[in-house]
Amino acid sequence: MPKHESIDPELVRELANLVTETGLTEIEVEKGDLRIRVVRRLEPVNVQVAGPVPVAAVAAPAPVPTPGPGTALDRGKAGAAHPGAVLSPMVGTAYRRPSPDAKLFVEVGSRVESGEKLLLVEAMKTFNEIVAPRAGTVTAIFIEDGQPVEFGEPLLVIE
Amino acid sequence: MPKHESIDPELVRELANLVTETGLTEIEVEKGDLRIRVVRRLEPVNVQVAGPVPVAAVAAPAPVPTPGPGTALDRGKAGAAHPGAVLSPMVGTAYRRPSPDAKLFVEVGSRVESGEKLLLVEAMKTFNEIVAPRAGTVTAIFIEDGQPVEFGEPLLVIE
Amino acid sequence: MFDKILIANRGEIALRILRAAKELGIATVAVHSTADADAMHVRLADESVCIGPPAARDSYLNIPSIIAACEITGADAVHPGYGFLSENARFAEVLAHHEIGFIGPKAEHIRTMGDKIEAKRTAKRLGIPCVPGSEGGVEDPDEAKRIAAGIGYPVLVKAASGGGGRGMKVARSEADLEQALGMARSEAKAAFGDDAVYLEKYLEKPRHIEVQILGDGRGDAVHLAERDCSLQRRHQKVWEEGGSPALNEAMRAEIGAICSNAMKELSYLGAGTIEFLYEDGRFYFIEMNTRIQVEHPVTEMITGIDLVNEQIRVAAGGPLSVSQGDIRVEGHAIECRINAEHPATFRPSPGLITYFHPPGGLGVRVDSAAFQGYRIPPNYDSLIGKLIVHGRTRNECLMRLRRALDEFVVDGVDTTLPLFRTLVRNADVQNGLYDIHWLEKFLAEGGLDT
Amino acid sequence: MFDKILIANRGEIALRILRAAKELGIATVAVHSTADADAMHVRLADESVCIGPPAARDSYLNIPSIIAACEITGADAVHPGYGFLSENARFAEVLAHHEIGFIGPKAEHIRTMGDKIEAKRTAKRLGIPCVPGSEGGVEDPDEAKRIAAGIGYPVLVKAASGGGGRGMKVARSEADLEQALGMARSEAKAAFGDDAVYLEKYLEKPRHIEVQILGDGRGDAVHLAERDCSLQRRHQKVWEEGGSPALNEAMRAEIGAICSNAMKELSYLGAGTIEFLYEDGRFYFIEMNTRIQVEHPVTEMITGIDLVNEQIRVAAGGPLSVSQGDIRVEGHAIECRINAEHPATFRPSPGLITYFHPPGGLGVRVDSAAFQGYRIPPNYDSLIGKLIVHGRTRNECLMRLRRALDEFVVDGVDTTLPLFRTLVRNADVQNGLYDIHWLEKFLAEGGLDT
Repeated sequence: MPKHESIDPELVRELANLVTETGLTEIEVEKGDLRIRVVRRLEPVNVQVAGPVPVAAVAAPAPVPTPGPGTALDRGKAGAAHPGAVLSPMVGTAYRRPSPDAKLFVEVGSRVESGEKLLLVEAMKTFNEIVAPRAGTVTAIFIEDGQPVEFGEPLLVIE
Repeated sequence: MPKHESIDPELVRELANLVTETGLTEIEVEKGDLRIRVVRRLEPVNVQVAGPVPVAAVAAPAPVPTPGPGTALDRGKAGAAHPGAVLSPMVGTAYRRPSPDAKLFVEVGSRVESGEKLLLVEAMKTFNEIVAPRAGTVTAIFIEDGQPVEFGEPLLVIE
Repeated sequence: MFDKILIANRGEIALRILRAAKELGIATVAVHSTADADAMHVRLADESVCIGPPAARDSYLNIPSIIAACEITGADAVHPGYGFLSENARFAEVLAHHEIGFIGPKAEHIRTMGDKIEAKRTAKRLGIPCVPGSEGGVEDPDEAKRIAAGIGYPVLVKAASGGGGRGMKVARSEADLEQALGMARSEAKAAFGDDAVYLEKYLEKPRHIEVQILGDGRGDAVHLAERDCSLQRRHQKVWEEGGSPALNEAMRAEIGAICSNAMKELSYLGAGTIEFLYEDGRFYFIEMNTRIQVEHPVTEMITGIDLVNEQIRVAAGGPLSVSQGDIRVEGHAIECRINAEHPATFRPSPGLITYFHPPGGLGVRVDSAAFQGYRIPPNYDSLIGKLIVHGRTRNECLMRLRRALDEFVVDGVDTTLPLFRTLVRNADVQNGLYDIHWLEKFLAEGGLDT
Repeated sequence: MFDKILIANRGEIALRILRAAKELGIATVAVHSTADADAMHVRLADESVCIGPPAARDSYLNIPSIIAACEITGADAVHPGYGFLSENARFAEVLAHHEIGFIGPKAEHIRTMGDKIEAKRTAKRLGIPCVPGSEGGVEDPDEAKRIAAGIGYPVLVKAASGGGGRGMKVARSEADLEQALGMARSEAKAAFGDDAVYLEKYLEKPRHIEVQILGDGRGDAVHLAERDCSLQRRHQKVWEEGGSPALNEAMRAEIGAICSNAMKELSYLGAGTIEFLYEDGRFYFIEMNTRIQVEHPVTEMITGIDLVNEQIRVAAGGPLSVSQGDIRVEGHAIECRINAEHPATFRPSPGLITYFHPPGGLGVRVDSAAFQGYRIPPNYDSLIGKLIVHGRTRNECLMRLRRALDEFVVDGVDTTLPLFRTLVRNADVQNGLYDIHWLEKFLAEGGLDT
């Protein structure tokens, strides 16, 4: 497994651009011990193939009001594509500070080191620390203090 | 570690064009230590539209034997495309001669004038004359004497 | 029993008949116009025969073509479905002449019930309640008062030569009657040159309730309870349910017995429906349909009896599979007619169905000849499927219908699904408080806009 | 009643639960792994929460994640479906600890019935018939003969320390017994260093028959007749029907009463199934499943009772909606499990469903979460839908099943539909003459090749 320093982000970006430019859904290149695969699920495909089902559910007046975090998935889809996104490793409630009175772990613009605390995600009264996977600058934060998060939902971006 | 220059974007573009041009969904090429795979997911909705229903009817063992003129439709579809085809104006039984002992109205190779009798189609004990819509030579006859025919089924070809 | 049935119809009813035949182990012949070559029932039939161009008069209504199709396939019976040739007495006679079975009533009963005056006369003779009125013309106000008192107010004064609402006046009480009589007579005189008028019971907010019957043609007959088809638009039924929210067990048994006794007396053969207007606890005969009806699955869902199966059995000379004592109404059923029409303007929407996903699960039945990739031809009616839902109670049925409607997906064409999603959530519908004018009023008042 | 149910499952059973909840007007939360983000029940639920990656241990079996999903959505009850956490007593306890309702039995009953020895002991105590045998080891041939005579031949001599068929001998008559005893003892000695053996009734061609029960947790319980699930492959049920072709009304009532009485004594809560082997008119307890089962629709079709609805009601503290006297078996039902597998090799066939058209019409129910455009993930079981058919008689049911199977279209993946099209035409199946070995024998003998 190559070290992460050896993967050229530029190459991935270029392939990503090629996916967009060519209208492909997937490109996989392999050379020597390097293998890169980029995939973009086309939204139009999703809409065509699978789309009709929710259309009905939406078109019909909802039999029961829909409160709560029903839109979590949408948030997730929006930010997940960002290469620097830090995703939630579990479902739970995200907190941006260690206690209600404490100050935020990080804010947009914070410079973080690899391993530095970013957030807590609480599930079943257990607080799980979410730490920075690499050094960088926090360029976006998608969640608010106390917000429910799904598995795989983007929490923030470190670039 | 190879740098990204070693992957030729032009090659990817060319493969993408090939995907489009050939109507394929996936191309994978491998040469030496280089392997490139490009994928485009088709939209199943548009692709699949009609056929599948009869698949089941055919794939399933028929619950009842299927005798009789079950294939009439297929015959019809086969010949209807011919520009010189004369189609049956009604469902019934086609006869190629005025009575069992008489000789055939026409045969392949017969030269016919417009309005000349070609066949009889019988329905409810009534014999309906099928006449040549134009002058020409009979180049094909699709039906046998006494054969059931559907509406629109090609009877013969005049060229 | 028949060996091979030719299905002289199209769409969902052709598929319905095909299913019943297959379940009886009977071979099937689908006849179709060129517009229906790719139809579901054509694909599933053992044999198919193209009988003509799209215009119904040249295909589905063309008797010689259908007889010829029987001859070339060796079909020994024809099921006419509904519409087309299903109530054509001559067709039944031609089939008999060719020694081909007709899966329907005797020709004489088709003819009798097809004639409005003769049908009403027969109904009266058989003890079926009709709209009460004066037997003939009424001239004298006192005579009119006496007759009206017998009928019960309100009464309608109608021109004997009338039509189109002219010469027609409602009297809501005896006080109104003399004036109504006078006005109707002078209007009638002016409009038709004839001042003869007669009296009839006036129904203000009737429901449409119909009784399903089955007869074996030899004097046995049963009723299978009623359907309430009051939700109509332009005299087209939209939503049908059984039992009627307006009837109780005793009323059901009473009108049912009247109908089954009448059919016994007639020695009626096959399935039929006796249609009534219903108001204030009383039934008034409208007409009898001598065929299977679009809404027959409602009855099948609450009785468990396969009506098309019964039609085939008795047409082949067999007995009914059930006696009146075996027939129990279990739970409640509602049918929604899904049309390929704009749900608000009702403009037909033929074309390609690009996605089709029917609902499933407990208590849900879909009778539809549609499928993804099916192109609805513009030549025929716009019914593309029926959603029929059963529940142990009317409330369970309504809740189930709601979730089934929400699961149903038809893309590519407009459908009336949104109309039903609105109706199932409407308080009047939920409470069963509707009459034959309710739906048109609801639509006129913009019920779909909210 | 609950306000919001979290469905801790996937596939067709998740959709089944969602439908029941919607019909009760209860809001729904779908939890799902990343592999199931596009699933039908996720689309139809009021809310959805992604709880983990595809591996079930990290998502559908991950208790903290599911509790967290309840917490963030405010769900006040969890329905576990079947499989996954449905028979996990600790899960039921954790939910109770968090004051979240568990739509299933009491934890103690899950635990008891989850332990084979304890389950059998409890069954015996409750008067449920078990496989008869010697209570402990048997040494003396004369004692063995006495016990065997009580059990009835054939008997199985089994090593007390045994397993894998070693130290196991069948004695078909008293004449065989002494030799079988000796051989089993020496085999057992050689294999396990322990020559202790015991006797048990040997069943040669048993059927698998199970009784559906429902309890309110406070001492009321009913049975809903039986299902015959003898058609199995590798202990997986393939075709289930009710009632069993082997039972009559009296036998049904007798075993049903034994089961419902046992459940009353236990104060059992919710739905459960007591599974038996059945041979020569006698029942032998195998195990009890303390959950809803895949084949529950068979029972729903013949009784008209919505089992998931009942589960929800009683879990919320309500009474059963029916008493034993209300429950009538009407007609016959058969379920076919449609798997995405090659119909002959049974190799799983995940992938994209490119066309999906379920059958419809009278007596046909489809419980499926599949749809055109659905990609079957390779991570879970291969069940993509259940076709359940009802008829007034077993024969009508078989004919209807035949035509429904012929209408069902699933393209893009292999399915077991062709297997069922063969089975429904097989004489043994039509005659109900099969036991738990029949299907494997049929397949081994190339039954699908003909």
